[in-house]
Amino acid sequence: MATAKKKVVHWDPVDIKAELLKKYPAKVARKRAKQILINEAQENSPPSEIVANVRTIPGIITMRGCTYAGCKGVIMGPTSDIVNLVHGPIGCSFYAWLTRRNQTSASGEKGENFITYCMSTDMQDSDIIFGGEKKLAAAIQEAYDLFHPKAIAVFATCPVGLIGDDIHTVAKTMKEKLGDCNVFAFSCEGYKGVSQSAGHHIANNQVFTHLVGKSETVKTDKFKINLLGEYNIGGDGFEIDRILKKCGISNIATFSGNSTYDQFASANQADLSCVMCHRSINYVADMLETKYGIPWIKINFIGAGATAKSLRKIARYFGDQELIDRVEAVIAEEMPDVEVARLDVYPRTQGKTVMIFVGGSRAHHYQELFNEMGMKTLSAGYEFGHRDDYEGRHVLPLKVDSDSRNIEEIHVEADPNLYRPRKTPEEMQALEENGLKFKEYEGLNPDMENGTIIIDDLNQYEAEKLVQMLKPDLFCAGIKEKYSIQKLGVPQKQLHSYDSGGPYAGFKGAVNFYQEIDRLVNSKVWGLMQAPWQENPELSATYVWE
Amino acid sequence: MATAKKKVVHWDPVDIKAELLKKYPAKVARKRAKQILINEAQENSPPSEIVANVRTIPGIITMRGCTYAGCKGVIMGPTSDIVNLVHGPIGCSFYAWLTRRNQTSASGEKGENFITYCMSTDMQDSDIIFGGEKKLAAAIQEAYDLFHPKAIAVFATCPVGLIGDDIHTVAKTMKEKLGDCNVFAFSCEGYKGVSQSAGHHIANNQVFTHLVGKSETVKTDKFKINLLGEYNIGGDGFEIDRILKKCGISNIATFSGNSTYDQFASANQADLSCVMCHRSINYVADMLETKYGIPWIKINFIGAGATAKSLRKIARYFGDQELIDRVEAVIAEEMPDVEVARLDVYPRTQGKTVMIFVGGSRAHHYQELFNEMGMKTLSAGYEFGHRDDYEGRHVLPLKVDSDSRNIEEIHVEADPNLYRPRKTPEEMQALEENGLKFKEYEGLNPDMENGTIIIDDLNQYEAEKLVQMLKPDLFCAGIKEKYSIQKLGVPQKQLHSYDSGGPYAGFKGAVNFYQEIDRLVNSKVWGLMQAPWQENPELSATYVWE
Amino acid sequence: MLLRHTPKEISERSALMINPAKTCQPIGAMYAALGIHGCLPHSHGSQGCCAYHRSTLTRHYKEPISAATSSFTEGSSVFGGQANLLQAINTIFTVYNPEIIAIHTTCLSETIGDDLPQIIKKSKEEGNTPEGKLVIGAPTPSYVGSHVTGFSNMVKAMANMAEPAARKNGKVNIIPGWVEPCDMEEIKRLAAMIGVDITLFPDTSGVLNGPLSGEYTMFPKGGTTVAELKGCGAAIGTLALGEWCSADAARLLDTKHKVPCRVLDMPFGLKATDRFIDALRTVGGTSVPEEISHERGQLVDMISDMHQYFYHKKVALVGDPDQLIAMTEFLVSIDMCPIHIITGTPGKKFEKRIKEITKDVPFPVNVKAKGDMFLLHQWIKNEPVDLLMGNTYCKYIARDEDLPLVRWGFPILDRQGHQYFPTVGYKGGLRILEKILSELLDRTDRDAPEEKFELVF
Amino acid sequence: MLLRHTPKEISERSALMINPAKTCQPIGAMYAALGIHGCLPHSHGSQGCCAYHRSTLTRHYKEPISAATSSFTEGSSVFGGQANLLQAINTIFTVYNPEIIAIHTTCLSETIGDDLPQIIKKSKEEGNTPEGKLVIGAPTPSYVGSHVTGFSNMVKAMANMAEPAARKNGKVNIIPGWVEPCDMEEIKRLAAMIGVDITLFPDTSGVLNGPLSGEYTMFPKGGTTVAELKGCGAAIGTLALGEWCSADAARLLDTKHKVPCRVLDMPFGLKATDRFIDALRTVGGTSVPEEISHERGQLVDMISDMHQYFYHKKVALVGDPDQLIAMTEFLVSIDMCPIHIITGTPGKKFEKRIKEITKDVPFPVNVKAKGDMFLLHQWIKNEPVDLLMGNTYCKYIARDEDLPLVRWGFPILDRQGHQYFPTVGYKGGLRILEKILSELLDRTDRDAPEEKFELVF
Repeated sequence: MATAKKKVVHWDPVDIKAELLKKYPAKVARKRAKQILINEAQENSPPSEIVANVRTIPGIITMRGCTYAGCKGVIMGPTSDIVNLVHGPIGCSFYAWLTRRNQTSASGEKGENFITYCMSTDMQDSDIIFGGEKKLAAAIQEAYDLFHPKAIAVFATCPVGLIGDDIHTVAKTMKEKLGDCNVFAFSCEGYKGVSQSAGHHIANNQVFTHLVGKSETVKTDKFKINLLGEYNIGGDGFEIDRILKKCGISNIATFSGNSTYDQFASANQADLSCVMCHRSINYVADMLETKYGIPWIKINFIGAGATAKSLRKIARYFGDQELIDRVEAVIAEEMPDVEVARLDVYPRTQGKTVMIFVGGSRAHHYQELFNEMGMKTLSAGYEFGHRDDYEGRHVLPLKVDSDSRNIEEIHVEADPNLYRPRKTPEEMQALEENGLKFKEYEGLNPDMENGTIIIDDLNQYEAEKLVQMLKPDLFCAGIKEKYSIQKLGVPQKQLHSYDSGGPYAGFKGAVNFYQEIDRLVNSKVWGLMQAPWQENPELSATYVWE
Repeated sequence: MATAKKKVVHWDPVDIKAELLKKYPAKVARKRAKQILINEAQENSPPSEIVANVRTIPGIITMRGCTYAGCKGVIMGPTSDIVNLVHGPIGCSFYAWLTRRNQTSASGEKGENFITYCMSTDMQDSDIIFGGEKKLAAAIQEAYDLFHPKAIAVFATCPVGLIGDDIHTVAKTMKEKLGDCNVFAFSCEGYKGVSQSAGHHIANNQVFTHLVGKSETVKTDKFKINLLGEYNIGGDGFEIDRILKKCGISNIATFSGNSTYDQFASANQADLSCVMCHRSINYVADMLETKYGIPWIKINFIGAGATAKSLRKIARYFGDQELIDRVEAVIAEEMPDVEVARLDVYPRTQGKTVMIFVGGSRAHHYQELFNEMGMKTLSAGYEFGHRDDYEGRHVLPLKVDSDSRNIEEIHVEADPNLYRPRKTPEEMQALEENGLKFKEYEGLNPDMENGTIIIDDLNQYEAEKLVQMLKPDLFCAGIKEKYSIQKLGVPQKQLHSYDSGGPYAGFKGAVNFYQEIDRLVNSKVWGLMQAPWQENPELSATYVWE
Repeated sequence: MLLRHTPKEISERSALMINPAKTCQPIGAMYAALGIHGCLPHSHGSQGCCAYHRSTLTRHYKEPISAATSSFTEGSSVFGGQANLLQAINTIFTVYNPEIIAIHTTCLSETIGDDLPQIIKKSKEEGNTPEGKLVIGAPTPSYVGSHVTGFSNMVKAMANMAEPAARKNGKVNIIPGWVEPCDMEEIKRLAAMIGVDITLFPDTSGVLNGPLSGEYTMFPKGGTTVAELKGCGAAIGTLALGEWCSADAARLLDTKHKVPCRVLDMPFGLKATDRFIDALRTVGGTSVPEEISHERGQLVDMISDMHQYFYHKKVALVGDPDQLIAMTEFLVSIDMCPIHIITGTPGKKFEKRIKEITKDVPFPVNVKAKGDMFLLHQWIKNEPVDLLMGNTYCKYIARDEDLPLVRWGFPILDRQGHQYFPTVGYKGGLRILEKILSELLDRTDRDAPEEKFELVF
Repeated sequence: MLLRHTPKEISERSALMINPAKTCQPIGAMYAALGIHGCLPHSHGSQGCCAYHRSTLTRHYKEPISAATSSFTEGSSVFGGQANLLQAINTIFTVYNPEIIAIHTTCLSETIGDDLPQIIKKSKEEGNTPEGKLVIGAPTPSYVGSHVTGFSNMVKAMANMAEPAARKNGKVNIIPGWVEPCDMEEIKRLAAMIGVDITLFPDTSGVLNGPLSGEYTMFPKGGTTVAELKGCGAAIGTLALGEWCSADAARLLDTKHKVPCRVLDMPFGLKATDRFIDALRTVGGTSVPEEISHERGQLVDMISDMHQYFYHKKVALVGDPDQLIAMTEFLVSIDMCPIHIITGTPGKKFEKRIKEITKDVPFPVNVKAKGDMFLLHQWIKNEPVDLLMGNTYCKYIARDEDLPLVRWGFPILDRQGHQYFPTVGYKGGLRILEKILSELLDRTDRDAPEEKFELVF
């Protein structure tokens, strides 16, 4: 195995940081220095500050994508019964065509599932010159005539904003014209913001504005929650729903894994919002509380322990003894298999090291699983996180800069008819005092060891340096990073959209993950990289014949 | 197309014969000269005599196989519910494993089908030295214990005869021991006779001795026939049975395509034997008549016309008006589709030429189909035919030579209880006078044009010469000949066991055959054999740029 | 059903494209640029473009794809992307130190109207571009043509690197078009066997089918060198393989440097390879070695051996124009029947050429440029086929319609082999036939009733 | 069910072989003899042997297989086959005029006890064998060993043609064993790249993968020439690939001509190819060129890229000892789990070697020499697998048990490609992986519930 051969290396984090910055032009180095943090024990206050959610330096080979990717790809992509229509040249729609492994089971009442369709207005130069509104309207009509969907979502790509197509008016007009189809649009041009993150925000706003609260059907279940920021990659959501169902908790709306129109539309009827991916969805959580009075808590179903903890939090919130007992029973029933799997791989995984550079929350969540396997996270960071994802929400509000300024903040207030506080202030306080924190997220940093290196918006160059210096046993990032890392003889696991496998959430997911990581860090292939004549090139004087 | 380019060649048959013999050593040439016949118009009597069923010259690359192949491979191979056990080294059994395309539908009452199994005693040197009888007995026991078949047939390969294993006694002993399993053996060592033909004869004898007449069940259908010498290659037998059934004729026993134990055992109950492949099965036909009084006629279901003719012969034999009408109705119903297919290909096939060197009857039968397509047979011959297959049964009996002498002729006489003439001598005579010939086969020669070349036991060398001289559009032989012919740019069709496709018998078979031959002689590939630089090698002074 | 909403009835669509058979220009430009040795492709637009192109190429090749981006923000979109590009060039040369940067534009920068040549010039003047380093650019507006157009535009930009030549160097330029790394390798092998000294560009062999050895280098050994590209003007001629992919570059060399050219079909299948080989030996004034005739003969041999399985089988094809033209001709030459042929790339010439190639096919033939897979699927529903050939997205149609699928074209995201085993040339033809056969015969084996289950094909 | 009578319960069989995983010696001898240039193989036995061997080889290669027979009759079986053989030799040289006739015996002539060397000698004396022409013979009793033994015996007879050499000629003998024509070509390509001058025997490349050009020649260009074989004694050493196929010939050269030898595994898969390449460069005193390391790295790369699909997949294998040993090692090296391994060829050494290779496989492993496919099928019924690898006869098991099948070994009667695309060496390894993957992933695609149907693998 590669690990067997591996020489142990001792690097001082300070030297590592210096090494990472050494080659940069001065200006770049100064900027990056603020985004590379050597984690300190939290007692010495003030905890060190990291710069995040800022522009990537042009020319840097970044891991980041664009606003369109965050809006269409991440948030709206996983919905099954809404027709997603991309207004722009063909590329943006093509690249987002089934390329994320968010699974859908066509659970809409008519079994609609448009996930396999890639729809675009395929803008041509004439549209750029004369405007594309007519073509957009025609495309919406054609989509309606072919599919008769409940809703059509329109997404703007870069040129649309520049040429001034008013997609919202087109959407509004078509909605009225069609009558039985909700048409709405997203101004998620790729150049907005500094990463996918802006796209999440834009998606949050429009979904909240055009979908939430639009359902007539009344949800009557006893323990109703929304699951926010879960995208059913590799079937994570299926596993979570399995567990919730087993506990008697009704997840009436997932934002947005395997979601349906009706789920979004009913979200306002939940009694609790549970936030998985804090970065991509906390806006909706806040708005749901402000407008409808639904409190939210941060939960995490990545990791068996974390899953148990999250279930207990939900039960505690509802405070129903039967539910609390049910949850304990489920945990007691599920954990043994998890432990068997964990103990099987543990001897082969413990002591191994990992680096994680993904998402706005995943780089944090997955450390739970690695801890369970006895693997240490040497370095981590987000691709599109904000300061609060690192340092915790106490740093909010963050100061607005020239990029974030352009991302619309919609103003929401309590709904005159529908606002209904789920708990009295007293109840809330009691729960808080019992350790159930609302609207709280402590961020990544506190959970990482002293001296580990936290890096925001890591890039190709720094990733290579890090791996060469620290020689981790595993590196977690995205598809673009996969093979440059593996060329170095270090296995890479994709943790945005898993390269393969899953689910990794919940109890069964934990088992899958243990086995997948065991496979990766113990694969024979890393021991095959050298040919015999490379290992000892000198020619033995005479060949040893029989 | 190759044919397009083909220069027309005019060869005098006499020169062709000379050319074929030229290269041979004198002794060989003398022998081969007697097996190469220039066909003469039948008026000049005596019709010329051909030497057939004689030894192949050692060293000649012959198309022929061995006695084992004729017995196990051809005759017994197609039976579905009899376990065929080969006593000998592994090879003989391995090579006969599913390599002929005789299809079986597992029609035995318990749905047995052993066709996919290859069973052998896998003789080792110790068996050769100390004898293999014990091992054979043990193998029979193991086969019985595993499969509990109705019957087990044992086949001897070369060494068995030499080392003197008495397989018949072993079979007899085991039959008695097992009680409910008929065990019998075939002394079909490969060195016997001069070709597969000896194997057919040996198989005929043993099947007649050990199987025919052994059935208790009484066949009560009205018009019962045996179909002799049909092996269901590519499903030919399925198509023939479809037609017979449609006509109301019951084929109670096929020898031996898709046959079952019970069919063989009931053959004595038929009222007419219809002989397809005269060469391989006429022995059984004769014995059925001698012992049970069942007359036999030669029929042929290869070719739509021949099929109609054969059906009419059968109907005429039974002399039942209803049957006669039914047969006419069936012909009237089937022929239109055949005609449509024939007229579709005709413009593309007529005038094309073919050579056929297969079997003991097929080289004759398939000329029917080629005639229907307007294709002329330039040359033909048998691989293992006898003089009567060429010249007709009037040449019988043939003088016995040192090779045929060793093939047992079993003596059969009328069965005291079961002999029952199906027709009175008067009826027979009346039918004869009406042109229904019994025990008659005119052979290949009369059906071939004047000046065509008839060659017995054609070999690799002569085949290549013939093709080069006469440049036929199609050559029909077996798998061993296929690619040497095709290398010459002439398509080859396998007509022993079809290389692919079928059925080619009956009405639907004719349609298949028309289309297959159309494909072969008109394939674009024969026009692709030359590269441009081979067609004009000289370099044009300057390349023509745009 | 995976594509459960696709109706059999075909309705006219004027504005909506569904399940495209093309993507946008920049990815083609990026792929082409990777065929220059020591080149870092650069996407002048938003981060997303670059991310998407890298991801798609990575999934297709299972190899690292390095490319930089101008990371446009709202600001740059308003004030223009010059500042970003200048900084990008500086950052790239400082941090990654490539030989050359190949910039392509995007719908964004094209809509804004950034002047690439001027910015590249400015960068040089400002010393942003170090001595001896090169920056080239190609306009690749996503709202014109397709990924094929973008490829062609970048190849043209490479041809544009050619320098005036006093005298010919006896070499022949070969522009292979959008084929796989192994195909480019195969073209070089064939040329070497014929004894013609060539410059192949682009050449992604060695770049996108690299080894795993424990080392990572952003700029592997492969690729056409800058020096070779500069020398293209001295060639005695250019063979451009594929009208859509390669003709523009060839014609530029003709006009600019009087290097005569000939546009041939891509060498897929027997006849197209024949024409390529024959052209090469004629241009080079050499003769075709026995080994090549031998390889050719092997291909003809397999066609004849397996002809009964190809004969009159109906095929639906989707892909890019140059590839489709050659493949359709190949299928027709082995008596298969391509009856539905779609490309997403525009071009009436395409439809004309296909109609010509398929004129003797005994069934009605549907062909469309600027079509999409939604239409192809509808065609198939109306007139079923025996085989489907196209990129990985075809697997959804194949599963719904229960069709054998030969993966062919771009992108192939779910199988391996395309980066290692050529489909051009005669050996490539053998591989194509092997794949077609294994799909058809697997199906025969699957569907055969037991009595017709065959041991020998 | 095609094999409906095969029970799950396994019962001891001492006398009955069912669905063999071997055939008899002569066919191996015939295949080996076709690897000599200008050679006509001759079967000294009944017509049927020759007919059967030619048919089987023809179906496997879709090529003409020429071979003659002594056409034994009952008479010759009683009085011995000398007369037939003498006449045969005369006929063959007169009519077909080969350079050399390679005779192998059969169970018949062996049981009779015909003395081959004596008859060959007599033929020469009687002028039956023209000047400058050669006749060699190999004893291949069908009731000993298997087709592999027969191959080895004929290869040994080739080695026996070596003539005493005054001085070494600097060449290395490579005995490839029973591999495909393209594999032999590949071994020559690798040796040439390493710069070692070799004599490869037998060499069926160019003989059994010939072109279709409108001409037929019974003796194509390919094959090891008689001169080369005579020169084997002057080699500096012999690398024998495969204990069962090649060791005897190598050791004969050692004893007879003091040509030292080393028996290696057949170069299937990464490690066996490593050992072969390393041996070759060491023997030749050369160094391994970058291209080969590159090919190697590509193979390692694909293993790492697709590892998740190989990992812990259970495989059943049937074939010949040398091939199985190398393939089993390859599968284990990519973390697959070969759990049922059968050869029909005898040899306890085989079972020992396989057990050693599979000792760390996390499942119980069944291995048997002198086994048959009936037993393999029963093993599978008792412990199912994810993949089956073996010759065409495996398709009956594959269909009954609904298993993915990679066709590999001899004979392959129902698919194309084996004669053209090597499976030895690193490129061969890539091909093997491609085939395994496409079988496994086709199955995944077929069985995936709609929500888990994947675009990317």
